Amino acid sequence: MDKFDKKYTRFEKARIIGARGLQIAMGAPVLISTKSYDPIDIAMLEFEKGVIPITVKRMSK
Amino acid sequence: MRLAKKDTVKALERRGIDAKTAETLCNAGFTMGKLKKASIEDVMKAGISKTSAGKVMEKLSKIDTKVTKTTKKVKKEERGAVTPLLIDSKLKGLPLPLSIIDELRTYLNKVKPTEAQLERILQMSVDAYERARIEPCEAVGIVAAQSIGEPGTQMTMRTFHYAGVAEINVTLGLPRLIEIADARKVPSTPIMRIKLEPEYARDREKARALGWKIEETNIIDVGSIAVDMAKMQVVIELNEKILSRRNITAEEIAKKVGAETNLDVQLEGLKLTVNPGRHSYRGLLQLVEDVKGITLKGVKGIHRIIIRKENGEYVLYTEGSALKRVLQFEGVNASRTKTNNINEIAEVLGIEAARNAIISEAMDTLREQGLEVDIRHIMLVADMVTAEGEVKQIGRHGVAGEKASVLSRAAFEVTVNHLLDAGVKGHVDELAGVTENVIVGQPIQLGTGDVELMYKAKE
Amino acid sequence: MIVKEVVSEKLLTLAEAKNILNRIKRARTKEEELRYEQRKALEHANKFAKINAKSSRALVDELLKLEKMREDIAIRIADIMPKTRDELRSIYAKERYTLGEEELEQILNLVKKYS
Amino acid sequence: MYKEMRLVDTVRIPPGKLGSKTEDVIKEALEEKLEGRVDKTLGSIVAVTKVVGIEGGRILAGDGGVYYTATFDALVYVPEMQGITEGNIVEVAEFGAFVCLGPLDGLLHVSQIADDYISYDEKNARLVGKESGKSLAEGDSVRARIVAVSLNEHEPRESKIGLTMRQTALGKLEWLEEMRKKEAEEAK
Repeated sequence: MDKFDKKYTRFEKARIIGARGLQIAMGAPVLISTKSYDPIDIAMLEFEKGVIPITVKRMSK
Repeated sequence: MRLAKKDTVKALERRGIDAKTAETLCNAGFTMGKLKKASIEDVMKAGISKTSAGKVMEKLSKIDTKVTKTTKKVKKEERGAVTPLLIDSKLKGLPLPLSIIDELRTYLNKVKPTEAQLERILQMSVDAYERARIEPCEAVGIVAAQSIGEPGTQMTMRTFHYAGVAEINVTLGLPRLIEIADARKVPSTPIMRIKLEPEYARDREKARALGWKIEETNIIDVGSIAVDMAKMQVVIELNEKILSRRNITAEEIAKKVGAETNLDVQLEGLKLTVNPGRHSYRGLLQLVEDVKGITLKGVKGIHRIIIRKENGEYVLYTEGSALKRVLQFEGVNASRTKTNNINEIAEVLGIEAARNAIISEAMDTLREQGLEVDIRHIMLVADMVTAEGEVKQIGRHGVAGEKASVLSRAAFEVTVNHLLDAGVKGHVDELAGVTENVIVGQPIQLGTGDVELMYKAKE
Repeated sequence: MIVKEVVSEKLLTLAEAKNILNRIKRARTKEEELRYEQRKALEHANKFAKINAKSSRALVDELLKLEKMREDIAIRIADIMPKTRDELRSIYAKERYTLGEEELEQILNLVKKYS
Repeated sequence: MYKEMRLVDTVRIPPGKLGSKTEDVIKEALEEKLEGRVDKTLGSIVAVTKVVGIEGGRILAGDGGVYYTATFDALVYVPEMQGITEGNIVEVAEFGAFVCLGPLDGLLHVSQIADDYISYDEKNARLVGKESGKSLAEGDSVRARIVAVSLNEHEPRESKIGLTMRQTALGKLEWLEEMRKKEAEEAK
């Protein structure tokens, strides 16, 4: 989790994991090998490994 | 010589060595190459003091890593101590606000850490700052509102003796907080704390005299007033002692009353008679009232003045506030005189001063009740209230009422009027704020709602 | 409009449309075959396209050189390949202007050249 | 009249399809969304030919799908008023004949076939001219003019196109051929 701590605010983390979890729940291919079935857990694992293909579009200052 | 003398000097200066030292070095025949290999002693032979020699070596060695530095053991604080110039260059790039950078600069120059220490200090301060910073999209508004509102529920005091000054009582606690928020023109209990210039501050007599000069003096303060029905006159008996204490003479009073009422006034010793010339009783009574209202001396609005000695200097506390005029009195230290009438501060000292006043007043009120609220919440409110240049109320006539969105104003108060008015005028609501989005059921632009995600497929 | 924006558009002759439809048919046999409208359009195009795409475009370009000619009329002429003056006149029926004998002849000769 | 149009539209890629290549998935989604549909201003969208540009995959709150804005080329058929077209008869009915014009069909009302009294021959599903004896059956090729267009966006099959052949140089292609041959003999 800390690998990305500096990069994302907690809101961004929540949205990324949430959106990814929803995608997994709706049938998106899972990007890591894991035994767990819970979309949220899978999404969190993917986040830790940094493989989630979702980035944040920030308003340029 | 490979490098002409001039270039050596320029090169040395670029390395941060002052011109004089560079000159003497070159005259002694040092070129850049020789200098780098030379030791402190050689450099000193050229007639340069030990410390600046140390600096020269340190500058050259640090920037040109190839060279092996041969230095003697140098005094403790010299060991790799960073120069102010180095500190500045390091400080410039930091993502920190100016105030913190200034603070850091003075601290670092005083402490003179080694380079490694400098690096760590700066790193730690940046980390601490990053941790303290609120993340973007945080719902600061609602948090500030709760943080101020909740302590409000624990406030009980209505009025209380002003901190320390027994006689003056001033509204404190929740009513005072509301007063600040409502930006009332005049606070319910306006007071001023007038700090004095040095020669007044130490001399009790001068302070008292200044006090009497400032305090508003009316007729009833200096004597009694009565109506002489027979002669259709108003008779005022002046009290000798009070006159002297407030150092005001009967003649002055007579002249003042005469000027104000422009009727003929006779003065016999301490008796002052005013005959109106009109004959109606009502006119007479009216005259009495007018006379009572005349301000003989001092500033209108300043009713009572209390002198207190606070850590070695006399300070005047007043009931009533008239910042503009009081500041003009000779002997008043304008920069340290305070009033709790925020509106006056805005008029006299400008909106930024008013903003700071709001913050300090609110903080004092809360602290006085033993409640601790983070100053940033109050600052947010102060900013909102003073954002457009004048102190605006918070409620529906002020900040909340001026929001662009019709829906949120309607949801706040007087719903029907707003909606009707908007309908008539054909207002458009951009749905930019929080309330509107809640009403229409869309995600709000706060916290996770303000995050825009982009999916980048990894083939 | 069911799409967000129209960037540009280009008129096609029936022959060109036939090419595109055949290209799509070849590309799509892998996953799934054509949609109902596409199959219909393809059959129709195969049946009624009289010349190949390249020459139909050449004819249109040449027609456009004449005055009293518009791109949509040129395309229609390339699609219909009229042989008699009546057929050509019917194409111009709804136009504001009418064509002289020689103009008709000129167009018919061009059409003959490409048929 | 066929057109090649460069259009821009937004499509939603369902989460299930996120694994495969973005461009293909988007083309598929565009096909799914647009092909076969009819639009008043564009006409009948026959096919999406090529995806030219893709702009970032937005993700909305509460929806797992990914939204792309794509620029693409499409083949569109536009039935133009007063336009002359050729087509073959796909169905014959008592009130007239249906002519295939490409992706859409047009109706050739019985009164618009020829200057003759046309009756419906039930047995062999033909329309026959009383005096001229000309007949019109399924599969015949005709040349007609479009006189009415009413596109129905919600139900493309319900779009109605009115045709007529009661003008010079229009009619069954066979008839036109005969006319040409007769004129050629007279000219000799």
